[in-house]
Amino acid sequence: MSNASNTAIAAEPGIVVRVLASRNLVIGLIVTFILIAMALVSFVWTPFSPTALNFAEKLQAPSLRHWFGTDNFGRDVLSMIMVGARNSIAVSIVAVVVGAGIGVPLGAVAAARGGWIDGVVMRMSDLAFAFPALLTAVIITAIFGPGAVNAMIAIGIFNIPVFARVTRGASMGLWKREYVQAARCAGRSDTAITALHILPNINHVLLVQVTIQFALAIVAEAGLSYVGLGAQPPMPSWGKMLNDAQTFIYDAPWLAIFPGLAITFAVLGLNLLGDGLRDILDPKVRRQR
Amino acid sequence: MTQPLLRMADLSVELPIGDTKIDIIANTNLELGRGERLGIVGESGSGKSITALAVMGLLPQKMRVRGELIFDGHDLAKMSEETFCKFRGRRMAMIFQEPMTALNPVKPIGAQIAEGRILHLGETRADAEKRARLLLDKVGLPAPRFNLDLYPHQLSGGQRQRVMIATAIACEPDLLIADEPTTALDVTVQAQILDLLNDLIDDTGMTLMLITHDLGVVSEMTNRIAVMYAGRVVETGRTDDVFARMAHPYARGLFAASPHGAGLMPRPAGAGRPRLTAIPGVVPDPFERPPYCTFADRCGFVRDDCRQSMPALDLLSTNEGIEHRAACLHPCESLVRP
Amino acid sequence: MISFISGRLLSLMVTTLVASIVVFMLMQVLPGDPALIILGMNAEPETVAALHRQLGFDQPMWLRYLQWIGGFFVGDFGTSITYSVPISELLGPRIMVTVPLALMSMLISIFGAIVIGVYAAANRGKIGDTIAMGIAQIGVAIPNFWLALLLILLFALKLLWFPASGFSGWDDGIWNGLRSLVLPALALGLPLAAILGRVTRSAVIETLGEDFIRTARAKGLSRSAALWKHAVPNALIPVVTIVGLQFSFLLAGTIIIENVFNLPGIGRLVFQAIAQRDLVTVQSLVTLLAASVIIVNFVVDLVYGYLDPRLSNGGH
Amino acid sequence: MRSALKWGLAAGLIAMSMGTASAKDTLTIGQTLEPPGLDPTAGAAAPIRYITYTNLYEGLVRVMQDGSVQPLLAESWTVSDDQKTYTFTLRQGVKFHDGSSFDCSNVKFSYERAVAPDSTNAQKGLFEPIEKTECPDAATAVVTLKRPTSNFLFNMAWGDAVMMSPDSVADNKTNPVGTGPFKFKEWVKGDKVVLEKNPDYWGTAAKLSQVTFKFISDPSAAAAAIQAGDVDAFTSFQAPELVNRFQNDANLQVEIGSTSGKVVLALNNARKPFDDVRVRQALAHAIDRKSVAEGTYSGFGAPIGSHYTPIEPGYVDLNDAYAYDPAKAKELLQAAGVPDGFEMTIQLPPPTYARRGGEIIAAMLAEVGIRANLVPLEFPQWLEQVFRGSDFDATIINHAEARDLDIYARDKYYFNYQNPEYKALYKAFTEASSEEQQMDLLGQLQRKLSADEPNVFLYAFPKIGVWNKKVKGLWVNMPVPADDVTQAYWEE
Repeated sequence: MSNASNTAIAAEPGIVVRVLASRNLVIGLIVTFILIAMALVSFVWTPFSPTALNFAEKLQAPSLRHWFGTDNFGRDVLSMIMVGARNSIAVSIVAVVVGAGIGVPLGAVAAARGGWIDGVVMRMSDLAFAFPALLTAVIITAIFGPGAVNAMIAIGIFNIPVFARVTRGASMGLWKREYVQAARCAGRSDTAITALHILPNINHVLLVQVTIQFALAIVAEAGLSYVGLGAQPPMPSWGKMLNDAQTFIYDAPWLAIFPGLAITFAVLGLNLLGDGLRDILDPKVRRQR
Repeated sequence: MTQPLLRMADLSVELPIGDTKIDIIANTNLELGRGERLGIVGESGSGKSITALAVMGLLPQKMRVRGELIFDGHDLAKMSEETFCKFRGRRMAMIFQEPMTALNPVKPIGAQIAEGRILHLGETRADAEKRARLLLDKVGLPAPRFNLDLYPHQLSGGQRQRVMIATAIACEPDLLIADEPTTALDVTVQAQILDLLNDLIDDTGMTLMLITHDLGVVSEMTNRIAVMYAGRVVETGRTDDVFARMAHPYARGLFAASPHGAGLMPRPAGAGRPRLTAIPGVVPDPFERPPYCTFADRCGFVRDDCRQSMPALDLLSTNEGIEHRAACLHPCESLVRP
Repeated sequence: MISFISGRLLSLMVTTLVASIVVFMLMQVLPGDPALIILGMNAEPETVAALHRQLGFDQPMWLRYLQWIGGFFVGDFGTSITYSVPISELLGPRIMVTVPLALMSMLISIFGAIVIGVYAAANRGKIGDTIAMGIAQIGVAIPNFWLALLLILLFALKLLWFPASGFSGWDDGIWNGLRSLVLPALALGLPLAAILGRVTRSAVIETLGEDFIRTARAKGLSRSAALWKHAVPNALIPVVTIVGLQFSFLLAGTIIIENVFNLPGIGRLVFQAIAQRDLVTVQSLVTLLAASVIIVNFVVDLVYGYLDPRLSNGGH
Repeated sequence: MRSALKWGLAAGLIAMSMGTASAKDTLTIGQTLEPPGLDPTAGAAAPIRYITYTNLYEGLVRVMQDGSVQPLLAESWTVSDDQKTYTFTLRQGVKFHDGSSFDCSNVKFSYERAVAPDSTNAQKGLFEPIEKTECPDAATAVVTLKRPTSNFLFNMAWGDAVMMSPDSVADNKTNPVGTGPFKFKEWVKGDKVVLEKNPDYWGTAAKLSQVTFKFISDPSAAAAAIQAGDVDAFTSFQAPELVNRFQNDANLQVEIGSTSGKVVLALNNARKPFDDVRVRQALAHAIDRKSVAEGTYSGFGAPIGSHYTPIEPGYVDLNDAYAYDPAKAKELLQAAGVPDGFEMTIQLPPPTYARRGGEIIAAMLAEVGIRANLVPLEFPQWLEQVFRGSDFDATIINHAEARDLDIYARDKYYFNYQNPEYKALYKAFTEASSEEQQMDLLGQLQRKLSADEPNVFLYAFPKIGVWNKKVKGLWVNMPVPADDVTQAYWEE
């Protein structure tokens, strides 16, 4: 009969089917793949050197030779964007790893122990949320000096409370479940329960959060380098390219357009990936569809 | 008999799924005279709520009505949404099953009761709220304990259902549809709400369409009954007549399965409390309905010809001008109760 | 209720206090000597030392903290090292830029979110929904400072509708002032509107499925009347929560956007103060910003209570 | 919405036309940075001087646009034969803006305040030679020096040596009181400082009734403001890449001048391998100063061969000393024992010339095998680490102070150049009695620096002036940080 009844009868469709069924996920995967591919290719090949100066070709509009034009030093914008992808990805990966690496254990402990530990962790994250993130990142980089590594740390610090809250929120309910209580009665340590029962059950939540934070980290890195506190020359970074472009916005608008497109493209891809993952992994969302 | 207030003629409600369409309600014929009280009974999924929603024009967006649905001379099935809005709440009103969620949590009850009058009768907010005050008194929620500015969460379930009733009768509709109005309530409260409805209908002469699976409620509240099964009316007639005969095996099974109905069933002398008898099997999925008697596969009295064709809703008798019909090739002849 | 509010106020004070300590400590480890910046490259060490004494840097750290925070809570934010004027004096005119900017972008984001979110929800599954959510998806991904550049390109350089940057001041008339804030407010507000629009859409879709919407329809309300009168007010509750959460993003956003548009607001002042090591100004402003985030979240809780009567008067 | 936009446009146009149509005796000058205060004796920031120098405050003498020293509050002076006593005859009838009158007591007060132990004068060193200041009568000031100081008059013409009144000195940061042809009207923080004509001025009255200094840090905003006529002049425009737009604008005049600022790649002479003169010379040959000037300042800065600019007296052109020659650079590196180059860091303060210059120079050094890592620093960190701490390999910085050859003679200065010959030459220069002798020694000093190349001298920091064609009397060159508007006027 109809296909609707078929899906109703069929058991959970296979993971491949579910992935392909989510338009968000497919587009997100493709965009993310292009982003990563761009970064990887830039290690072995870029159309031009992203650092070599060539005043003879400065401020050229996009052409067949320079697809995205050239900047005020005559550098090829496309090459710079390709290498800039490296920087964005690297900063974001570290920022997310720092955030998740510290935030998830904190959240898990808060959920497992409750009481004052929970209180302290949550108040600390309240406090962190009270500071405008960019401002604190600026202060942090002012203390440690600008640069990609410090940008990673500054952004990572702001990921900690996010992951702590998400982990705590998702695992609180699990601790009340019978099987967890049973494991507890059986004398399992909180650490073991967290590893065996809690984390496996919230990993889809965390995975989705990772993609969201990854996207946010790309924006944050761009913001920091835009104000001159991110990766430093000669390493190209998208945010710095935008900042440099600003004085040339009358004469060379392409300098302002392509790096911004790159950021938007990357963030869009990761957001779609996150939405798509949620579509296929989160049972609640799946039921609503 | 004068022109009925509501007449369904060959009414079907169809749901397109993919390229095909399925009938959630199939070829239903039903009339409802002014001042009548009709009970519609059936299991969940039998289509009784859909019938009510079809009358109100509040079917889920994808569902379509086929056939005639005449309300006071107007064919609701062909009516524009705009005109329908003028009927809803004004000429016909509905009380829902779940009082806890049927009221808007962020609006005071007074405003919710008055809303219909402002909309349909063009009253000012002040006039409408004055009227809402009277309505609250009428449904047993007197001032000052029950002020208009209370919010739903400040009321109990029964009180909320009273607010719902006040909202429904605010514009003095001709037809009141009550969809399981007491199911979600405590037993003690159920009786109070039913009494309230009874009194209000007596006072106003409204026509009632009561949808329930509680046979006791039907027997007390209605004078006519329609038993629905798998999207069709399988038996209809005066409440007393139907209760007395239960010509359709499904009706009989339904009765046997309910505490109220079981009490009505004959039982051997000396036997204790009657046992409730579940009907074997489940209501067929709308996708899987057979092209013959839809109850045949669950029927204890099934015969070969039951699986040949769809039985028509045949006339069994007429009592006080109301026909008793059943859609069964082999209706039960014996009276359950003399 | 009163005990609830006073409890919240207390925790608000404590959080602000902790925030102030954190900021103060950060200032102490911030490398760079404000005296050296004031005196420049030809300064003699003894001159620097003299300025240090004048600025009170020779006092112990805890004393400086207590003096500062004591004044802070009675509205005396200290004296700017760079400008030698009370910080409140620096703050005044800048608040008149940043607060209107934040409010305008907040309005843009809420208004935009409701329009796009409700539209998409009402047309759920149709092409309009897909387009609206596609736009929102892109809007979420666009960094506000880039949007700012695009807006400048289009509206200031091509169409000449708005000034590319700068702030003409309120003295030139409210309209001129607002005009210079339109593009910055759009740059800040639109990406937020996209985020909020997605939240609004799912909130409205969820409420549209509620029983009370059917009740409203049964009363005779048209689909759109039920949507606006019953679904939207309920859907606003989660939206307001997000608005509150967005406030600190908005503040962070004003900092960067004020720099893009060269607006003399708080964000630029903080930036400048950090660059000039005007430590007192930085610590006062950052603490104020943190306090305002805390306060706004508190206000959001109150608004939440107003929108959702279930929270404010607790039934019986 | 649409009509509202039109409305806004109309309102904007009206406002603009009103701005240009109004009386031509007010001037709005755009500036990149807002001063931290308006007391030039309490801070080094150049913007303080732009606004206040000769406009608000006056010293005994002043520097003219051509770099010459002219009398101001001192009508005339005599110098003793031993070059140690300066006797100034003061102008009569000079009043401060608060009405108090100026006499020798103000000279004594101002100079003694600058040398006092708790002085926070940023250029305290200028006053260091002063032994005492005496007032034989109200109209005569006698300044006695510890030793002959040939730059003394020029130094006393700096913004840091202006005359102040003890009654108003405490508030001068926010409410400046001087003797100049303009007096302070208001300061809208973050926006503008407004000066108005001083009707009681002792000398030639200012031609403008009001001057507004408006602060616009963003170059594109500044460009838009001057093209729209929101500001009449930008005397020191900071974004050279936008200049060609002004040159195409019929209403605007562009004047490329020079400041006395010297942009240098400063090297830590105490650190290996920069302690080797051949390495420093190799760096000089490896860097194409023209390209650096091109890339950082659109070629507006004139290349220099020593720590001296063409607008200062006694300038010697030493540009040919180190032609761009990577091969020569490699030879020199070989000779210095580092044939394969080396790794170094360049610390970069925030200004664009430094950050961009760093990128360009790093690329050029790479050609000769020197791997330069760029470390950008905020200005406070730069001051702390590079300037005060001397913890650096190389840095790019503009030495803005005029005639500051003395920094190479100091016992301790951040780039650690220690050369007894140079010190001796400098001592001879300060004690030289005749101008001829001074000029000769100035030449020798420049040549010595060029030969030793303690730093790689890049180019003279240009002054890009953009103003309405009808505005006259603004400075093209800027020998000292100043925005002298005392003679500015609108041509009819």
